[in-house]
This record gives sequence, C-alpha cells and structure tokens, in this order.
Amino acid sequence: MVGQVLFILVAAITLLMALGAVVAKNLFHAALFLVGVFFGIAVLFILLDAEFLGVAQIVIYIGAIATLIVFAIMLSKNVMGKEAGAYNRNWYAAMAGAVFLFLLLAWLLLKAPFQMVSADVPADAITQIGQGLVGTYVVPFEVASVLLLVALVGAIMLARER
Amino acid sequence: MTVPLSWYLIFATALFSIGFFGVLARRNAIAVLMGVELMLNAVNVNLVAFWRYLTPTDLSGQIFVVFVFAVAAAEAAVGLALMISIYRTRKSINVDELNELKL
Amino acid sequence: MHDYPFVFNLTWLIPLPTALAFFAIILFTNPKKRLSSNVAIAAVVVAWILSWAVAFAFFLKPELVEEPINIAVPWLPIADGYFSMGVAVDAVTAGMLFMVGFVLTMIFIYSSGYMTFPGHLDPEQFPEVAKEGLDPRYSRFFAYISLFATGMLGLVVADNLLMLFIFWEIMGLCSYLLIGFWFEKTYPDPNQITPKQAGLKAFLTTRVGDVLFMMGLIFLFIHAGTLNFQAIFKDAHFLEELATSTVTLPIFGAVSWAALISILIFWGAIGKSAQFPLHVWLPDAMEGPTPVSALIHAATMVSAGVYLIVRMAPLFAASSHAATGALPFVAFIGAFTALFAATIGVAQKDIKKVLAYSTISQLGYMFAALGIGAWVAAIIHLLVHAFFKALLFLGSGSVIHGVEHGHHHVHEHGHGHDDEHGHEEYFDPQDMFNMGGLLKRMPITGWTFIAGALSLAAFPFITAGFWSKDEILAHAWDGGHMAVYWALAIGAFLTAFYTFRQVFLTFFGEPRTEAAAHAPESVRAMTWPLVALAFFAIFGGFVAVPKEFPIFGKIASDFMLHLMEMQGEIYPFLEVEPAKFNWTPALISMVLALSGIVLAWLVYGWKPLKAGQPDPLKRWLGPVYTVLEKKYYFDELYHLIAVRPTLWLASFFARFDRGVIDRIVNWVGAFGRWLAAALRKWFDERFIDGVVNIVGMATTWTGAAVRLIQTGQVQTYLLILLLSVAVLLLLIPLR
Amino acid sequence: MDLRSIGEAFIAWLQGLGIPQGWVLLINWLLGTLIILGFALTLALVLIWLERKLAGRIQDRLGPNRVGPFGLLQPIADALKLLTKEDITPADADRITYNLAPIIAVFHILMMFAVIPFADRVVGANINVGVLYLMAFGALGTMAMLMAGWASRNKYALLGGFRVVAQLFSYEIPIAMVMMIPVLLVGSMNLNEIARGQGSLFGLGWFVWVMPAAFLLYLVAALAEGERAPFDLLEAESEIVAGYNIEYSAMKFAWFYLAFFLNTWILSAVAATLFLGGWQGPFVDRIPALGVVYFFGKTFFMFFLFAWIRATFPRLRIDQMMAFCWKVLVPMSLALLLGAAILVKLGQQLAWPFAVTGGLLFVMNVVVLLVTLSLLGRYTRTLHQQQNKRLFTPELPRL
Repeated sequence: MVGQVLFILVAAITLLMALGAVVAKNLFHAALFLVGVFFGIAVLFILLDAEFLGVAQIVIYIGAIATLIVFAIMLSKNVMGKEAGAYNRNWYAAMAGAVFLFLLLAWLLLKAPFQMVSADVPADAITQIGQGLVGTYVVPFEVASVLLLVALVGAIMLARER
Repeated sequence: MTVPLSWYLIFATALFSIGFFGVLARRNAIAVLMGVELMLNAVNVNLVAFWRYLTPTDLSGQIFVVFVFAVAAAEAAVGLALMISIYRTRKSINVDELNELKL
Repeated sequence: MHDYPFVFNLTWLIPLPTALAFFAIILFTNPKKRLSSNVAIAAVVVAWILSWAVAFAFFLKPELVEEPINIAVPWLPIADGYFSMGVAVDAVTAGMLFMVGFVLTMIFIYSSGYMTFPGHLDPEQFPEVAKEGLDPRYSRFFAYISLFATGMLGLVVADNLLMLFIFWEIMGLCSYLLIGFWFEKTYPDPNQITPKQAGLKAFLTTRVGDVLFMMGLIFLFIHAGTLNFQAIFKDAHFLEELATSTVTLPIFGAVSWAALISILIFWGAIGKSAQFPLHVWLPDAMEGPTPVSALIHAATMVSAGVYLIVRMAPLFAASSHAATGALPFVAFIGAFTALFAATIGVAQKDIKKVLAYSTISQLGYMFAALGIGAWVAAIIHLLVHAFFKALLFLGSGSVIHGVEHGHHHVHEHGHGHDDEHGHEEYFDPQDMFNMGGLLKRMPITGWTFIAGALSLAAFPFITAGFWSKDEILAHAWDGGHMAVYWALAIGAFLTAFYTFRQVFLTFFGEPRTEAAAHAPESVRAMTWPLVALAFFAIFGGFVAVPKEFPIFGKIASDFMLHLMEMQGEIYPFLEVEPAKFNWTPALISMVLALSGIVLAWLVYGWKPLKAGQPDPLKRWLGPVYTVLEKKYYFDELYHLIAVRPTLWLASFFARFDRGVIDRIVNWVGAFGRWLAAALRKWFDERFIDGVVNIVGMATTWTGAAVRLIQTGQVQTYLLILLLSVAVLLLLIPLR
Repeated sequence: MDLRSIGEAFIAWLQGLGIPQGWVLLINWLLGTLIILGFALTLALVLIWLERKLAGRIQDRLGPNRVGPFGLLQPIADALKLLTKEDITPADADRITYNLAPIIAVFHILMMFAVIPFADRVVGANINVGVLYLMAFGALGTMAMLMAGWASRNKYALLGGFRVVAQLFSYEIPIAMVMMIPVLLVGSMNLNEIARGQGSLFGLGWFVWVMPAAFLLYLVAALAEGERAPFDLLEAESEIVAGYNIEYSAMKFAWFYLAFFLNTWILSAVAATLFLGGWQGPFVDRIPALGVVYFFGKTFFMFFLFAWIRATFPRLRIDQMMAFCWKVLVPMSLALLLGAAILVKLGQQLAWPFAVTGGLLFVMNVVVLLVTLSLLGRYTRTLHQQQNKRLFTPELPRL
C-alpha cells in the first residue's frame, strides 16, 4: 500500500517533470526539469531494489550528462531567437504520433503475457553485476569502454576550434 | 512488490512517448538531445522493471542498463560537441534550419 | 599422444620466420636493401636455431623413432571428419632439418655478399643503384629466397603428402622466379638460353613431373583416405592390399596400385630432381644467380625429390614386395642418370654447368641407392651431398664473382691491350678456359673448393663423400645388383675426373686471361660460409662410418647410420639391413676415384693449358666430345618432338581460327546487325521507347508527389518512421 | 554501551504502544532524519566559529572574541544578522531557479550525512553503495552552483558557474578513483564495512598506513572539491568578485555559507572513514561508545588540517589548478588504483597474509609518490629555465 502510494507519487512527479522538459520554452528550465526526471527515475530504481543503478543514475545522468547539457546551454546562450517558438511546424503531428505511440505500446504491453517470478534480489547483487561485467559480458563491456574513449576523442575533435 | 509490473511499463511508455514528442517537435537541437535522453531513461526503467519482475535472480537486466548508461554518456558528449561545432559555423542550432539533407 | 620433449612443440614454427620475412620484405622493407637482407638473414637464423633445436632434441632421444612426433590440427572438413595438417618429426626429418637449416643460413649470408651490382647491367644506365653497389632487385631477391626457405622447411616438417605437395609447388614457383631473376639479361649468341627462357623451361619441365605426382597423390588419397605418412606407412595391411590389388592400364597391362602410385609419384621426383629424361632444365637453371644455384639446384630443392622418395619408400618397397613393382624402375633411372650425367660433365666448359651435371649424377646415385634398397645410404648421401655441393656452388660463385671483378678492374684501369674491343667482345666469366691460377689470387675460395671437390670425388677416408658413396656401392655389390654397381663405379671414376679437371683448370697453372689475373678474393660474408660448409663437407661423414670398416669403424661413429636404420625398421616392407663389408667393391671404388683424379692431373695439371689452347680431350675423343658437349642433343631432341609440334599445332589452329571460325563469326555478326536494324525500326522505336517514356514520366510524377515529404529535416523523417512503425505494430494483433 | 541499542529500545517501546510496524518504521525514519538535520545545522555553527578562531590564531589575530565566552556566540549573532537583512532578488534573475539553488546546495550536503557512520552501525542509512552515494550527491552540488550562477543573470556569476563545472568536474575524477581504493581493499562500498575493515592492529590498522599517497591525493583533491584555498578559484574575489553567489544576500547567502562549511566537514568525515579508520580505535570493540569519540576526533583533526591549509596557502592560478589535476592527480590516481587492484587481486589469488599485501601496497604508494614528485620537480625546473613559457595555455590543445 505504502509502496503503491509512493510509486504513484514519484511517477506522477517524474512524468510532470518530463512534460516540463519537453514543453518548457526556456531551455535552462527544460534542463532542470530533466534533472528532476533523472532524480525521479533514480528513486524508481531504488523502489525496484536496484540501489546500485539508482545511485549510478544520479552520478552519471545528473552528475555528468545533465551538467554537460546545462553547460552546453550556457555556452550557446541566447541562441534561440525571441520570435521563434519552441516547436517546429509539425508539432501537432508529432503530438498525435506520440499519443498514438503511447496508446499502442501500452496496449501491446498490457496484452503481452509475462511470466512473473517473485524472488528476492540476491544479497550480493553488486558483486554479481561486477562479475557479470568482467565475465559473461566482458566483450560488450570492453566495446563500451572503447565507445566511450572514441566518444571522448571525437567530442574533442568536433568541438575544438580550427 | 505491491506495485504491479504493468504500472512501471505504462510509466515507461509514457516517458518514452514524451521523450519522442520532444525529439520530433522541439526546434532546438539540445532540446532534441534531451528528448533522446528521456527515451533512453524510459528504456532503462523498462529493463530494470523486467529484471525485477521476471528474472530477479539473474542480474543481466541491470548490466544492460549499465551499458545503456555508457551509450547515453557517449551520445551526450558527441551530440553536444556536434552542436557546439554547428553553432560555431551556423550561429544557430535550430534543427529545422538544418536541412542540408535536402538537395 | 605419447610424451615428448617440449621443444617439439616448436616444430611448426620452423617455416614461419622466413614466411614472415617474405611478407615483411615485400610489403614494408622493399625500398631499404640492407634492411631487407638483414630481415631475411635474421629470419633464417631463427629458423636455423629452431631447426637445430628440434633436430638435436631428436638426436639426443633416439628412442623417439619408435613413435615419431606428429602434431596436427584439423584443417579442412571433408566427407567424414577432417583433413589434418600438421608437422611430424622422425629421424629423416631431423637429419634434413639439421642439413637444411644450416645450409640455408650459409647461403643467405653468402647471398648478402654476392648480390652486388650485376655484370650484365650498364652502370651508367642506373647510376644511383650502381653507386650503392647492390643489385637493383636486391630486396626482391631476399624475399624470394625467404619464401623458398619457407617452402623447403615446410616440406621437411610436413606430416602429410598434400602439405608436402603444397610446399613443393611453392619451391617450384620460387625456382622459376629465381632462375629468371635477371630476366633482362641477353647474350650475343641467340642460341644461348637466357635466364627468362631458362626459368620458363625449368617451370614447364618440372610441371610434367608434378602433374603425374599429383595424379599419384590423388590415387593414394582415394585408396587410403588419408595422406598422413605415419598413418599410411605403418599400416602393413593396407600396403599389402594396395600391392596386391591390380589395375589394367592401356599399354602396360595389369599393374598393382602400389606400383602405379609409386611410379606416378616417382615422376614428380624425376622432374624435381632432374633425373633422366626430365633432366634438361637443371643445367640451364644455372642462368640464375649462383646462390640460387646452390640453394635450389644443389642443397635443397633437388634433394626434395630424393626426400620425397625416401618418405614414400615403404610404399615403393611394398610395391616390389610381391611383384616387380616400382623399385627396379627407380634403380634403373638412378643408375642410368648417374652415369649419363657424369659423361656429359666431362666435356662442359662452364664451371657451373659441370657442377649442375655432377648434381644430376649424384642425385642419380641416391635414386639408384633407393632402388636397390639402400635406404639408409641414400639418406646419408643426400645429407652429405648437400653440404659439399652447396660448398662447391658457392665456391664457383665466388670464383665467378672474382673473375667478373677482375674483368671490370682490367677495363677500368685500361691496362689490357684488348681495351678497345673490350666492350664489343662478350666475356664469359663462367668459362673455365678463361680462368687458371686462381688459387694464388683467391686462397680461401680455392682451398675450400678443393675440399669440396675431394668430397665429391670421394677421396678415400678423409672426406664425407667417400663414406656415403662407399655405402651405396657396398650395398649394390652386396645385394648383387652388378649392373647398378658398375654403372655407379664408372660414374664415380668420371666424377673424380671431371671434378679435378675443373679444379686444375680453375685454380692451377697460369691465368689465361687478364680478368683471371686480377681476380680479387671475395668479401668475408662470402668466404666464411665456405669455410663453415667445408668443415661439414670433410668431417660430416664421420657420423656414418660402418662399424665393420677396418680401423675407421673403430675410431669414427656410426650414429647416423644406426639412427636411420632404427627409423627404417618401424615401417613394414622396408629392409634396412646394413651392407656386409667387402674389400672388393671398396677397393675398386677407391682405385677408380683416385685414378680419376690422377687422370685429370695428367691431362690438365701436369702441363697447364695456355690461353686460347683448346681442350685436349677434344683432340682425343673427337666427335664423341662434341656429342657430350652438346649433352647428347637432348635439348634439340625435345625441341623436335615437343616444342616444334606444339608450335606447329598452334600455328595450324591459328590459321584455322582465322580462316574458318572468324568467317563464321563475321557472318553471324552481319546477320545480327541486319536483324537488329529491323527490330529497331519496327519494334524498338515504337513500342519500347513508348514504355520507357511512360516509366520516365511516371517517375517524374511520383517524384513530384513524394518530394513534399522530403524536407531535409530529420524530425520529419522520424515522424514518418514513427508512423510506419506504428502501422507495422498494428499488424501484429491483426495477424 | 552500544549507541545502537538506544534506537532499538526506542523501536521496541513504540511497538509496545501497539502502533503498526509500517508506522513505527516511518516514525523512526523521521525522527532519525530530524536528529541528523539538527545535528548538522548545529555543527555548522561550531564549525564556523572554529574556523574563524583557527584562522585568527594562525594569522596572529585573536579571531571572534566579543560575543559570548571566547566569541562562542558569534555565529549565532551572524545568523541573526543575516536573517534580518534584506533579501534581494535581482530583477532580471530567473526566480525559481534563483531560489532553488541554495536549497539544493544545502540539501545535497545534508543527504550525505545519511551514510556517514558515526560509530559502529550508528548510521542514518546503512546502504551497500555508500561510496557511490557520496559521489552521487557530491555531483548534485555542481548542479546547485551552476543554477545559482546562471539564474543570477550576472556575468561574474556565470563565469563562476563555468569555473564550477571545470574545477569540480575535473577534481571529481581523481577523488572518485582514490575513494575506490579503500573499496577495493575491503571489497565493499558500504562505509560502515570500510570502517570495520580497518580494525586490525588493535584498531589502528588504518588504510592511511598502507596507502599514504592515496590519502595525500584525497586531501589535495578534497581541497578542490570543497572549494577551499588554495583551490578556491570559484570565489576568487580578485578575479570574479565572489563567483556564483555574488548576487545572493541575507539568508540565501547564509545557506551557501552553511553548505560550504558542512561540505568541508563531510569531506573530513569521509577522509576519516576511508583512510583513518572512522570509528575504529583501541578498545572500541569493548566500549562501542568510544567509536563516536574516535570518529569526531579524526574528523575534527581533518577539519583542522583543512582550516590550517586555508589559512596559510595563497591561491593558485586557474590554469595551474587545471593542469595540476589533469597532468598530475589523474595519472597518479590511475597508477594508484591500478597498482592497488593488481596487488589486492594477487594477494587474494596467492593467499598472501594481509601484512604482505599491505607492505607491497605501501611500497607501491611510496614509489608512485616519488615518481610523481620527481617528475613534477623536473618539470618545474625546466619551467623555471624557460621563464616565458606558461604551464597551461588557456586555448584548447591543438591535436
């Protein structure tokens, strides 16, 4: 009961924040809403017994990605002309499409039969994640690390002034 | 476990749709990027929820989320660097002015 | 798998360094000549160390002969299971590795000194290269010989016939490339064969043998289902079956499968080892650079043929077990070639051609030995021969190099009286009649050459050649093969004669030309391989002295003989009984060898020839000398029966082609044009063009309609994507 | 006496009153939160007084001495003054963000108090990912300062915001890596477990003995993370007036001020827990209450160190600071982390006693430190030789 209330609370706030993030005309506000969304999702992760991911979500999304976005917004200040709106010409079609997508996906997901398994999360979940990353999933892990390196180099190459 | 799985799925779907709307409709490239981040987060929520409700003893779901983190970080870095370089050449990062794909 | 020392795990690495060197030189170091040669030498030294590590590991553990090492991986999926490729080491392989690794290294080092700017090129035409003093294709040369070394080493360690064949063909390719290495070289005499032609000739001639070899290989695979040596040759039951089941051939009648396969494979060896009647390519192959002659035509490639027959010996033995089989044929070819080539060698003028014929002759000895069942003796002679023949070839190269240098020296300093004619007149630095008295000018080359010559002439007791050759002769006598014995004994006499004819003509007397008088000693990179090889040419025989031999049997070792005997014993049908010692054949061969040397001294050494003086043999032998000098007219014969008909057939077909085929084609073409014109007028212009126009217009209309959604904006495209995906998703529940 | 038993007794008492389990837990949580918050806010007052007093002593002054005995009531007087001052919001400021920033600035520090173990198991939330949690909320602080800098609509504030990102982002990397080293040694991210893991040698087996270089590195990086001298470039008066909080006044400024001191204290507490054994000390297994004494002793010792450094060192130039992070601290922390990972793994695989592993770790630390120092020394020498060359050119490097 408490869990449900908590979920509804968090989910509602998160969704409102998400709406704010896509609706806000001021980009900086949008970014702050985005931070709120990330925080809400971190809470949801913790509700789902994934503490590690919850905290990692805060470190990576708020600590790195959102800060980066805010930084970029600050660098490109006053980029938006005052006269230009936040949306492009197709926004109503996009809205319809998004609503349609939501309904369709929701319908499909609710229709799908899932085999529920109720079990407790292993006590050494973090250990298992770590071992999985350097064991079963070592190749994707290495690929991801190379991807990050390449992204780093690529970002520097793109952003440097010639 | 009092919250049903479907609630999480609906939540993730809504988040995904909102993010997708942002991607489709926003004019500013950074805002588009933010929409993409929302979509990725929606996927993460789904992954974790499926893990918790369907295979709680196998941590693969969480590991996938870690990979999504890595991809999202890389995407944000490259995306923002691209935006900065576009801004430098065009003095604008409005997506609807970027129509070089059209001949 | 049984246990074996770890070092044998390195066996498969043996061919690898030189292969890597080949690619490294071709791909990377090609422009840097010295670097290329250093890479190649470093690679071959590594291969040498590996070879010797494996060889000595085997020698130190002789009990391994019972179960030779075989390390293989599944390589090619075939109908039932895999075709395995791998490496095998037994006593024969170990002996070959010992010899090949060392000789290859010596030749590589020698080459780095030998491949200077070649005499046939005009230095003024390539001033840059000439200043450097190295051959314009120096790097390429080392790439080729590296690949060649890979071929040889791979062939030796191969554990199956197919892999052996592959490396065999790599060597064939390399020999083609290397013989024709100076492909731009021409001679004033149009009848003299050029390097380009010689390469082609070698390639095509060996191809005859190789095709037959491959047929034999395929037949063997059909019957055995495997080509692994150990698997085939230890299976007495299978060999027996192969020897008794017969096949009827058109002309030869019924022969056993074993005999047929043996003879087909033996043809491969005939081609590769230049045995009669496919011997013609080897003397001409002397057109290649001298290290190549040593590498290909003395120490390694030609002995590959012998090695092949040594490997296949159980099959040959099995074929002769029940019926006549293949062995008499081998013996006949070997003995005949031994004698036949020796006679030609007597009348050659070119220092390298003499050695080429002696090689053919010595290989004949080995085949004869294999033919009469002297398996061990053949292996020993193979190993020993490689050392002294490589020595002789490298020594002759050093001589040629010296004479060439002397020639240039004379020209540059202009104190020859034939200075004005020097450029027009062709000077052959390989002609022994242009030499003389070189021992004083080139002492190291001279003395090591004499050491090699003594070994080749089988000078009793102190040379390796004596012990190995004596073993063969003893076997022939002991086994009652009198015809073979006498052929080989006379061959031995002739060998001693022409060898020392060569020594006396080259190194003794007075210089017959200015070039010879000014020949300098070669550089150290060339001389010290000679010294190293001379050591083995003299002392290499002391590990293969039969126990019963008086005096020497006590003080020297029979280690190698014993090892090979033990190795031979594991194979069914193969008889490896050592020959009983008998004074008669030993004395006869000793006397013949010594008398050959004495005769040579009488003819050429006692009264040295003066400049321009003809060969005294010519006077005494008359027309026979001419026949010998022309190599029994074999080249002309082959020209007549093989080359000319081919050319005639080709020109006939060319005429037929022009006269008949071309006309038909032209007529068909004309008809086609007429038909096409008619169709174009009545069909194409009306119907097809109309359709094409409609398609074009339709495209225009569609494009005009569709371009509305191509805004160039990613977001629009994404929207369309979303709609498409949504439609697809809708289809899922509808299905 | 076990501090924890107080809480357990309280829970038992509540349950005895017949209150349902869920509510009991909720009440317990709320109460615990209130206690920690109250503690933190009180602590801030003490810290402000302490720092001012220390700075005064070090700089040969008296420090606060008028209000109350030894000036002890000075912070309270300051707080009252700030509360009564006019609360100014710039006209052009982004109101919501402007007001949100100080709240988040304090909030993220207070969140960190939840995982600090004051004594064995006396911890707000004994979570398994404690170290990561600290990093997460540390990162949140960056966001608060960015918001403050942007929302003020002041160019100095904005520049301060940029500096926040540059400095705090950069120094987060070495500090995070160094914080991973105790995690490696113990095999857990739980802060209480890490403190417990330093209980050998009669409660003195602290990680600072085996990883002195790591501790030193943490100290330096923490100075930067805490925006303290000599790394207080975020509020360098001579350059950008007061940085991101230039437009804040009255109580909003007080909140930033509060966050600043609490942040320093948290960094001290983390240093004490990760490297100085936290609540570990002699006899703590027999008298658990001693843990609190040890913990606060160590934390205040660290705080004293920070204050000492702040009072003595001059400020660095920004390019020097960035270069020092990327060219010295990051490589050094990488080397330390890698060395520690290899040695710990080797120790586990070969079943070395901890003395051997610890000895090797110590040697590794000393080697890394010496190499770093010698390289640094050589670099500065060459720098002195070519007088006109600067350590760090502000443009982006040309590849």
